[in-house]
Amino acid sequence: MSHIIVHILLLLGMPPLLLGVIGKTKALFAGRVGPPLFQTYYDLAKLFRKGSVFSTTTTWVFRAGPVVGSVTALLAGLLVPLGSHGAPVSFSGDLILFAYLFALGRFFTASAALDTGSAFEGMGAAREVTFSCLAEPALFFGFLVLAKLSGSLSLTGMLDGPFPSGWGVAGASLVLVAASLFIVLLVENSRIPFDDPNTHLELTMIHEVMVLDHSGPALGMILYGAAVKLFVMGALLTRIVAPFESGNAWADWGLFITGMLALAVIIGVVESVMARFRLVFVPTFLVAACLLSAFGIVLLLR
Amino acid sequence: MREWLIILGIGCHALSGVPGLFRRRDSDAGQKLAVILGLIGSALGIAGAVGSLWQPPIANSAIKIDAITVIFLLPIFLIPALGGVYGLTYWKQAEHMRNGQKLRLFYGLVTAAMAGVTIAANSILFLVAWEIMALSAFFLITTEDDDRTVREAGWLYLIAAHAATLCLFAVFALLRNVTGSFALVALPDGLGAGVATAIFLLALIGFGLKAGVMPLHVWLPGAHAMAPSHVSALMSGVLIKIGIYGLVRICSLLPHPPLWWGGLLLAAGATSGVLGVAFAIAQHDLKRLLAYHSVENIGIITMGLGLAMVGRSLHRVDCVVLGLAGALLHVWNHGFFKSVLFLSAGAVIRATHTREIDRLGGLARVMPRTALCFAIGAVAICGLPPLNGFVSELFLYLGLFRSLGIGHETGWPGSAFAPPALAMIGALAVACFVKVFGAVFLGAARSEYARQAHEAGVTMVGPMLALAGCCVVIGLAPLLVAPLLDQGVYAWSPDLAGGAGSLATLAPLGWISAAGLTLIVLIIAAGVVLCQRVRHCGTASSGTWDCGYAAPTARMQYTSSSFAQMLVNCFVWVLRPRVHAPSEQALFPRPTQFQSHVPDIVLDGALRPSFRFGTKITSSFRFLQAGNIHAYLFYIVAFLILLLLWR
Amino acid sequence: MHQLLDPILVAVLLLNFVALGASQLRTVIHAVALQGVLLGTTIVVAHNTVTVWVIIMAGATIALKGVVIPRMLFHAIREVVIRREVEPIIGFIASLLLGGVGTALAVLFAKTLPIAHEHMGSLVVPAALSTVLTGFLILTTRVKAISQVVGYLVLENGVFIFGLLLVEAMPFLVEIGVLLDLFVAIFVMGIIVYQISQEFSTVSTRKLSALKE
Amino acid sequence: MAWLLILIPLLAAAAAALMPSDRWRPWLVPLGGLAHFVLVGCALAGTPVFAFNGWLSLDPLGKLVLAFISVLFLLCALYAPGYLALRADRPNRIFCACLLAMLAMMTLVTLSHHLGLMWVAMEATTLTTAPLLFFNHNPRSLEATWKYLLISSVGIALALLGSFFLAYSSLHEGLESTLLFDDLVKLAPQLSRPWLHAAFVLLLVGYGTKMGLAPMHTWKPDAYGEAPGLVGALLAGGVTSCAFLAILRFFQICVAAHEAAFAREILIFVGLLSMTVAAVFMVRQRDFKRMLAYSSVEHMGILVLGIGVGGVATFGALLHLLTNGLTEGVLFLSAGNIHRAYGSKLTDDVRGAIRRLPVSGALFLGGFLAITGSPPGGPFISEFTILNGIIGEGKFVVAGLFLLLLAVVFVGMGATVLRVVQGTPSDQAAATGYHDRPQVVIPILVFMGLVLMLGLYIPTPLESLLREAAKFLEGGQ
Repeated sequence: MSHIIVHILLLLGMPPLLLGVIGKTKALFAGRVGPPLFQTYYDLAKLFRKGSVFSTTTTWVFRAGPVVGSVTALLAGLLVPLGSHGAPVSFSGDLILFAYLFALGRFFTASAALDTGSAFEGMGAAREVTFSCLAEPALFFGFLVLAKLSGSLSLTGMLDGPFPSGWGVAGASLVLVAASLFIVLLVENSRIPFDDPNTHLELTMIHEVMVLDHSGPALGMILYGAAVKLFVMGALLTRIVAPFESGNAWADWGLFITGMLALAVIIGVVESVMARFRLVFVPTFLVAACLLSAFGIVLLLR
Repeated sequence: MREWLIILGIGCHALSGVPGLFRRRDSDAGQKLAVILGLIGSALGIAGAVGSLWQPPIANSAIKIDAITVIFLLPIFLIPALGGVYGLTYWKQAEHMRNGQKLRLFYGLVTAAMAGVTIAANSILFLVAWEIMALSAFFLITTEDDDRTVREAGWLYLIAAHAATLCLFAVFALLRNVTGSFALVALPDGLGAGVATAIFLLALIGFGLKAGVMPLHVWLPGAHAMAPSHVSALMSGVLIKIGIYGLVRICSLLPHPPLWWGGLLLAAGATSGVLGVAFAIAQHDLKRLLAYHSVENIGIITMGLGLAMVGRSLHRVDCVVLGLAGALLHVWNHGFFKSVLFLSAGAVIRATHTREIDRLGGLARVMPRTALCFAIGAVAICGLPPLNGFVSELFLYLGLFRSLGIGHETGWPGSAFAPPALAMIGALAVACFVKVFGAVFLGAARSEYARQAHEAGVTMVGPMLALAGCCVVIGLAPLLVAPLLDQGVYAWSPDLAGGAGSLATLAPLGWISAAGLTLIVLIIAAGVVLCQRVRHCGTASSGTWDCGYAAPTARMQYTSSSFAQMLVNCFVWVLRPRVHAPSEQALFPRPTQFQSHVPDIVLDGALRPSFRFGTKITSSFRFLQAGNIHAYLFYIVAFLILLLLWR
Repeated sequence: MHQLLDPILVAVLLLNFVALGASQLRTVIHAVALQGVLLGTTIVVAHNTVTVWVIIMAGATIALKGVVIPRMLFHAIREVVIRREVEPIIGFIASLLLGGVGTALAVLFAKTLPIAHEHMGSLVVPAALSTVLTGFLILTTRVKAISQVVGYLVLENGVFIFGLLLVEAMPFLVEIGVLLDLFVAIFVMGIIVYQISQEFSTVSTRKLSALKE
Repeated sequence: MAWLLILIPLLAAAAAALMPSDRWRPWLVPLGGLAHFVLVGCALAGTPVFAFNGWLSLDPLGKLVLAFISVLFLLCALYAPGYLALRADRPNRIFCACLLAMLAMMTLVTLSHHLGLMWVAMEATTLTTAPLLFFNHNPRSLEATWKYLLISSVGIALALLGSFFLAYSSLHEGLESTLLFDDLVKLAPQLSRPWLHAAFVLLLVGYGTKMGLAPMHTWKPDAYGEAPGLVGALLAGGVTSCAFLAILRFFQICVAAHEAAFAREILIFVGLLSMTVAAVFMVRQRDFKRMLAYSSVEHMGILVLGIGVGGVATFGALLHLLTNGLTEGVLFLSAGNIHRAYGSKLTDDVRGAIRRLPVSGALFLGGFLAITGSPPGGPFISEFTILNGIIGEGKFVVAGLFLLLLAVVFVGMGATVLRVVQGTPSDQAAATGYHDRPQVVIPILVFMGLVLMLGLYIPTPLESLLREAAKFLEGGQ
């Protein structure tokens, strides 16, 4: 029970920290001091206190976007195991719910963007849904590998128990899947080299341009939801790449947090050393990610 | 007793359009009577079908009612009746004096014939009902036969329908040759592989043509687009499922399917699904777009059936149960959400007089109820939780994962491509419906028509809401339908009955409900929180901030074509869009136009050219009949000599 | 079989060539009329016992094929005042050559068919077949409608010759019926030819190709 | 009885020829048809039909065809007065007399068991129908009549030669030479093979010309295209059935002579060829009456194909004889009405028939759907039975071709029919002033009713008659 509470607390509390760590890493690389680690928390607190401006063209869909986006991310967080600790909610087939919750969030955030009637936001929405079309098969090929390895159809079952031995059995497949999932993670969370959240040219943005018209608490929710999404997918990837267990349940929490922070640093490093790809090349990379994980399952099933 | 209820229901539907024929053309009485008869017929039929649920199946020489029949009968009775109510306003007799009577006559007939197909126990009855259904649908599609494009769509449909019928002739003739009777009974075990394969493939083509499995879908987009919307809803929601019914039925009769049958169905389903939705994304016409989504969903259903066949070949009960249950449930689900979508599309078309997505926009504010229904349908068709589409797709995913040998010793690696394909279908569907929902209902109106639209009346919104309600109920409480699906699976594969495999043990039905309810509760809670915060902090209203551009107009919004462009480019190898792009080089370019159009690859790429070629070939024989009597007499001599030399 | 039969049949065959080679329509009709008369006499020759019925049949055949029908054809020519030449699609030489080839083929084909003992060595089957072929040749290579009627007549004569083998089996009534049909057919054809000449001011069938694909 | 069956129509024909009033004369046609119908009813009910030393007698095959012809004629005859009233400008003395004489001759064909007599009757049907084709008295109908007359006569002449060959095949073996059908069947096993083969080929080509099998069908589009719809229906349903009956008689002798394999091979070939030719010419057909003619060619092909295949298909072919004839009745008569209403039979001019003539247009469309084998029309059952027979005999290639050709025919025919039926009629179409009157619509409705009835339910007496005929044909005497 206490582990479940920790799970929920981490899920609710930790995501903004990851953004801070990424920002700090990038600042370090750039030789700047950068914003504080907890900057995102400050931003959120401020946004939830600010007034909002709504466009005259918008409807209830515009407001539903942030709500559904953050709720689905949180719900998905309940399905994913954090480190060696199983998820609070786990059943056969929850991995599909996991993927589809994000799709639901995407449906509403993209619709909300279109609700403004702005060409820029439409552009962003189009890119968001287009790229996830290609990311989704990569994710599922990865799931296939994990499910085949573990013989389980729930996220907890897949990543739990016999999992560390998986590296011994099918290391090659797992490397491919991990690489592919990392690409998916970067795309889905709008990170460089696929998207640059900090650019000031709207024409080239994906996620950020979708939320141009949101303000105040709604924008806060979007920001928070995005952080949760990064946290949840990061947890998945960390568990695959670093399935370490200390033997002590509480020490495992520590390991998990360390792992997540490390992931954030890695993302920060990637963002620092790479330039953003041209938009037209993004699909190519996603297809490559698909092929990576497809190759993973082929290796496993051959 | 129960079978008589069903037959009575069928009779009511069949005759529902007849009284109207004897009324004056401008009188609505006939229409009201038809709707009432349809409702009565549906009530009777549903009562009979539900009454059959817990009873042993009926099987005599003429009719057969088992769980599969019941599963198909319920939407057959429900959706057309609701569509009829919708038609009261949508296709008011007084507004359509020319074709209203014809429409209702065949509307009733098609409903009755569909039900007839599902209860037919012998091939003659099956074929008769089948063809009445096919022909009535033809007359429904060509309701407005003054329009050339409508006639062309109808003609294409008729060709496809007849080709399907001829394939079925062959199927049933082969079946009769094997079993020695016209009854649709399971084939003997010692059947030759060649005959069984021929039956299977012919059935796949014949029923696939009706169902619209890619590449046999050619008739579907045009026909759905040209028919009145409640007819489109009926066709897409129910009629094409009769093709699935036939395929399901024939598959259940064939003993010991080889693995590649299931593989073929899976591959056909995946192709149909991915390409169907890819073509949908590229469409500009609201109803054509929805029609291509039917191709996609038929693909998903076919995948389910393929999975069940793979399961049978592998002797994997769990795959059979999950695959067939998923397919059957998706038959329902697609029936519900696609009907909602077509009906709301009809409401939009009636309000705006255009099917062009890029001329619409901003309708959510003037037609909020329609927009809500469309949104529910859209979320459901994308297979998203907490609605019904998610449930059936979840079954399929579970079965597909299991068929690989996960959690079991025997497996078949051949189905590994299927789950990612299904995932891709889902993601593409999301992209497509964001595009439609956004372009039609959100943003600002792009044309005068869209600006002046009005919300549809009660008779139109009511049926939509009812169907949307079905989507929600199935999505939140799949336990309700699980026993029926189990029965269907047992009826399909009787050797499974009593075996260890029920949906409740194989799929997390309770968790689905729990997750769905949690999701809804959380969304409401978060929504309330957001609204409170917003209200608390104060709001302001202004125009959309367009990155600094001061004078945006509605025409500057991202159009659906622009929205789809990137995805179209991803699929350019199959979509082959025809683009007429402006090439303005001068310093002060004049106004110009950009056009893009995606032809159907099978129809425009293969079928039409081959038809033209065939016509050319046949025309080149015309010289044989050139009016010259000497030549004619010569044929006689020549043929006589040929036959004399025969031996 | 009477020995007289074969010489008559040879004459009939020669008349076929006349019909094929003659350039004057009048000559052709005369040839066919003569053929008819010869065929009438064959009936008497072919029967072993000459009865009243046989005489009547022979008389009827001669009257019809030798007199009435040719007169009808002459009448038609006079009525429509046509140019009296035969218009062949292929030349006369080619017609004759084809006729020769046809006769040879007929003889060859007749050889492949087993002949009853009493008809061994008789010319009946080859003559019948070659006359039928000649009829076809005239039908397919002559432009004028009236020539085609003549061709039909020759064709019928060929069939008639074969009938000689069956004189015993053929009931009188049927023979009369066949003759009657022939007569009516030629009569109706004559009417049509007349109508054609009225409508198109020609009896060339070249004009008669409006109905086509 | 046999004499009555032939004489009554002949007397009616004579009466029609003598009757002075153009107005009342047409009513003699249905009267004669009705009398004939009643007599046929008696004959079927059991009154023995036997005359002339067995030259005339009624076997199951004859019964089937006779009954069918009687029904067909009666319905067409009921249509005739209404039609002729529309054509009051044309004298109808010859027309009515020839119609009735044709009935008499068709009856004679079905009754005659003597090959020579049958030939005479068959040629007589040609001669009686020629004036019917020429009813319109215009250059086109003249041309059609000429072609019909000449080609049919030539074909029939070949059939006579074939009959002689057959007779000779018995004489040659030292048997008593005979043209009596029953004797030939008895003697069949001893007949001379080469003569028998040659005879069958000649007869098939000869009577096939009359029946309209490709490539001897060339007169058909011209004749059917130019004849009044009524005559087209009688030709396509009645005369062709008679010719088919003649071919069946000779086929029966082949079966009795254990030469069925030879005959079947040729019949299947001819059948498929006819279907192919019809399909090829139906594509892009602009003249809807010519299209019907090709449809008839196709169905003649199906008939001989069914007989050629044998087994269940024999039953199917015999049933198809009825269903096809009745459906052709629907098509020709309704096409005739449409032709009247528009003054044209080209699809360029004829549009929106279902709006211009709701009943005739709908019947034309319904007839099209039925004739292409759509359930629940009668041809569906018969074609499906034939297909079952083909597959039952293991001839899968033939089955594939059969279905393929049916599909091509559907596409070819459907394009033309839909162009006629759908759309908006031009103003010029309304100018003819014709509209559907009960006299010219009710007979078609009855036809359609019969077609649908046969599709859904075959009355027991008919079924047993069909079975009897099929058994009789296959040598089960």
